[in-house]
Amino acid sequence: MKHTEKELLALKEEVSQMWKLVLSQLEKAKQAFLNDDFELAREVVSREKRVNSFELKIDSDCENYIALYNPVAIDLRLALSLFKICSTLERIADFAEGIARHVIEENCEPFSAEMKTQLRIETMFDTAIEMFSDSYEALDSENTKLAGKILSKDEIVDEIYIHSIKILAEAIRKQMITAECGLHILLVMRKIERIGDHCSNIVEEIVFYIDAKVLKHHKNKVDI
Amino acid sequence: MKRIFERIIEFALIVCGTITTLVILLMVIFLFKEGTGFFRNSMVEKGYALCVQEENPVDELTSAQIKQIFDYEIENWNELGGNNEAITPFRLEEIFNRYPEEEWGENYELLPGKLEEIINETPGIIAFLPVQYLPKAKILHDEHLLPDDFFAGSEWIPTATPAPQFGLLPLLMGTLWVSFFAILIALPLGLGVAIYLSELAGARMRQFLKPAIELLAGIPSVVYGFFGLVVLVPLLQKSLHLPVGETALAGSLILAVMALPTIITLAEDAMRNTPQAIREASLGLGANHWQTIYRVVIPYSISGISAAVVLGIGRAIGETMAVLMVTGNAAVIPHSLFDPVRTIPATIAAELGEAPAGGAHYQALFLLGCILFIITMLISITAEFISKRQPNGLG
Amino acid sequence: MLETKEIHFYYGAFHALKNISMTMDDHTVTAFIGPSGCGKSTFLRLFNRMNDLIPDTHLTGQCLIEGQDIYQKTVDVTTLRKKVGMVFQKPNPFPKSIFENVAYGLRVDGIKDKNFIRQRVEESLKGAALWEEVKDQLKKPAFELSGGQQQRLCIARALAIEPSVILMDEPASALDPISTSKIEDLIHSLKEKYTIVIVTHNMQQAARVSNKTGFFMLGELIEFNDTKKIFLSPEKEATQNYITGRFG
Amino acid sequence: MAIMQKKTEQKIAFTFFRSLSLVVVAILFWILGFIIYNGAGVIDWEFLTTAPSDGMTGGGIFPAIAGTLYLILGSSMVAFPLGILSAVYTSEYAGNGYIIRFIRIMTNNLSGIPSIIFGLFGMALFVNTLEFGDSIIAGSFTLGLLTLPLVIRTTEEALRAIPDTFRIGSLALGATQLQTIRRITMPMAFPNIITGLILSIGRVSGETAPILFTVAAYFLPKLPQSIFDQVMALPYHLYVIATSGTDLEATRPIAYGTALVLIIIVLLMNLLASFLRKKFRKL
Repeated sequence: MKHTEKELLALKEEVSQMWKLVLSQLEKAKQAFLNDDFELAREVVSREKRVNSFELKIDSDCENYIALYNPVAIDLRLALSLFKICSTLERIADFAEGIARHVIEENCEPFSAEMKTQLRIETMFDTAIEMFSDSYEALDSENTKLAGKILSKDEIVDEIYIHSIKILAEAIRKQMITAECGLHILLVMRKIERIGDHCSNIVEEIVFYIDAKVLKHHKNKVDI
Repeated sequence: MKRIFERIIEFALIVCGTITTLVILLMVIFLFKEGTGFFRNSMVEKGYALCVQEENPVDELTSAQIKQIFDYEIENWNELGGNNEAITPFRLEEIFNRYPEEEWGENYELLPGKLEEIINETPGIIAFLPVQYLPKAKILHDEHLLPDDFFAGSEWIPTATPAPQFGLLPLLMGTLWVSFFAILIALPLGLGVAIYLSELAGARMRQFLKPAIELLAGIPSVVYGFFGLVVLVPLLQKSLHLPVGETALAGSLILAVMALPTIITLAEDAMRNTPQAIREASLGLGANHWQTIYRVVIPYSISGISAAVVLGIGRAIGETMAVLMVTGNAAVIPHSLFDPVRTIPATIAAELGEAPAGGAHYQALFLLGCILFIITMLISITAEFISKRQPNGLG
Repeated sequence: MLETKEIHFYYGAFHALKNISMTMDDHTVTAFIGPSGCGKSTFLRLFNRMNDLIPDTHLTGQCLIEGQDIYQKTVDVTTLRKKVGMVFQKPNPFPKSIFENVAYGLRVDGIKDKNFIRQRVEESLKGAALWEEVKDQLKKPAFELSGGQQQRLCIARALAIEPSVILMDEPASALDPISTSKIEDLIHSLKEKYTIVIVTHNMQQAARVSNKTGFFMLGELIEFNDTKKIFLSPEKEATQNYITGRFG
Repeated sequence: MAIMQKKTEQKIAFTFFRSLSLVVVAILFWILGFIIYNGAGVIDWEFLTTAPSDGMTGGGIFPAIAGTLYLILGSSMVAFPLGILSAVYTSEYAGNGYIIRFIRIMTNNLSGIPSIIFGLFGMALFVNTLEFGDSIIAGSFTLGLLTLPLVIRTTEEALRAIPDTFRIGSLALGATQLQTIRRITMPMAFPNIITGLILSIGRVSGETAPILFTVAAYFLPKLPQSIFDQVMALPYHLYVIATSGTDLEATRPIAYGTALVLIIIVLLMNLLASFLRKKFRKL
């Protein structure tokens, strides 16, 4: 294998390491939130530093790769995609940390299981995580067929989020939960919704890398 | 071990280089030593002297005057700045007619006495006598040969007695005459062929012509001479109704053929060196092939062509055998192309065998060698100088 | 380890290298870049004393290989050159067979053992990534190889005498891009065993193959640093101008 | 109109050059043809292997052929080693010092010096000063000196034609300069050197002027016993019987035969040289 290819593969490998780390952060944040697990939440917060250092490392490797090897065509698209994906991953990890911090900082009563089902919060978590791991799958297998599936999942996430506002407003009005706690939950759900958006961005980058198509700000991206 | 071996070889190489240089230097030194020795010879043949009466006011004569006296061309002393008195040249042999052999004494010890008598008896006498029998009489001051006698002398009669004539002019003129006409003939021919070869000839024609010209250069000069002798000389004699066919013209023709390969090869090389870009530029401006040749190629390569011509002259001047065989070898200043002439190299070749080593004649031939050496040296230096000049725009 | 201390070099009166001190570690690739006539090739040639061949040159300062000053009188130039191999700009195989080209250095060294030579030739050709292409035609004249193959043959030729340092003077500038990238890959694999110093006109090449890069200008070493540093954030403005093409 | 004129001009000029070339070729064929036509009938085995007889009017030219071969051999032994080694020294070792430049100028100009001057020098040095007398050794030295510049020049040119990259490549592999010369430079220059040597042999075999006074004998039926003996030589023999024979009618055929033999030698040398050149080029 050529030397330059090796360099690029190493870069890709680093990104997938980071991906796995962020995925586990997400999973743990979900568990911590759903089970009100303080320990797990703290773990997520403390591991955020690792994600950040990962980002710095990949950033500089990307810079070096571009500076030294002057990549063109697919190599250049991959390097640029990885560069952007890397910062997106860091954002997603930030959200995971944010969710974990909610778990640690709020003093709300754990809300009822009925409420949880009504809010479909677990589904939302799962969908977002699925999107995230599917987009990894798409990058790893360089398969853009998954893109449409992932983007359509984002609509589910959005729908759950919009729906949750009504449910939470209703619950606060009925004083089933305190307004403060309700807002906290909304913020968490808002973060999950953002994770979904970021996953969409990642997918767009992957499509740019593999098919050299720009999907950003397109209306009908789901049709891909 | 290996080191030492290498050092030895390197040393051997240096020695070889040095030997070569030394040999070359030695050659020049030898030539000039022998050649300049010529001027240390006296005018009168070695071992002889010229005597006149004590009263004779003339102290010295030039070499040419001595010769004219003994050829009876000068008959009165007043022509030489002396008294009005007829000159009586006297050679030792004439004594045989005057005195019987018994009177000379056992070992010719009486001979000087008798000679003195004769000198005293004959007022206008000039006697050419061997030094060992010299009588008491006025001995003419015997000058060394002067550069004037050699460089401005118009006669080459090395065997004349008592004063051999070593005049360079007839030989030099002969050489230049023959070479000049040779180049006059060879130049258009050679340049024409060079142009043809470098500009017009196709690959197959070149493949045929180049070896042909190499062969022309390779034919030994003695073969050219032989060919000239048996073909050219009778042909010239018959067709031009000459008394003899061995003339300067025959020499020039043969030399022209011999100088051709030099001129053709060098001029062609020079023309081929014209960059293709320049030719294309000319053709691209609408000049045709011939215009490109004479307006671009020839001006560009003019220095190389001139060098070729100069070296061709050099070849012609130095050529010996062919000229020796066809020019008739008369050492007189030529007046027309149809006179026999004699060139410097031919003189050396023809006479060196007869000249006793170390004598004036021998050294005169070496001096001729020096002259030839200097001429050819000048020619090669000129050629080198010309060919090194960069082609300029002035053409 | 190669080291120079306050090197000054003159061609006649021309001051070609000015006060150059640097250190190159073992098993690294060091590249020299800079505009034409900046002295980078001259500097490269110091290490196997190829500049000795040019008359009227003059050197001050020290040039050390593994701590030994190679310009001392006691140093044998041929021994030095066996230790410091060199590859030139244009491939220059000898007009001999492929085999004899590689064996040349050994034969010159006085080695007669045929088996040893054959083995070493094979190793060297493998080391130069040429063995697979030529193993069936070792008797063929080297001139019949392609340009890139010839250059790898020249590298193999240099490897055969087991140098510890390999100097490369624009080894790929006469080659097409495919051959160039083969040579570059080869340089990467050679790094494991040898210390490599390469001069190149092609900045990207320096970036691709080297660990450290030195930028020369007008006989001075302007900047010497990690290649990544040089190409991402050079310290000197001159370096920046040169590598970004804004030079001059 | 102007174009037509230009075209005619070109046509005339080119026809002129073409015909000049034909003239030169015609001259060559005239000379060769004449000598071959007249000489071919003379040459037979006997002509080549017997000595002249009947006051040079009969017999063959064997001693002259043998003498020329001796001279070729002798002069080669002088000029080849000295010339080749000198050229190696001047082109591979020596720098551009004054001495080297002087040698180079000397050898360059020396090749333009007329052969008769070599004859003069040979006679003065070898025959008279060193007292070799008219002998093979004096003649060989003289002819050797004559070809020395030629040998040096062709060798130098051959060596200089080899690009420096090969030398540098070899030196960079730790070869010494001598090893480089022996294993790289000389083998590469060899074809050109050898053709130069062959052509110089061709030249030696035809030279007359330098041997006139150093070696050549007018008539000597026996082969030489030592290198201090005189020999006959082909070119001198031709000169003598062409110009000073007693019976021109009887000696003419012998002269033709001798001339033809000389030409054949030169032709053979030229052919050999061009054959070798082609053969080596293929390698």
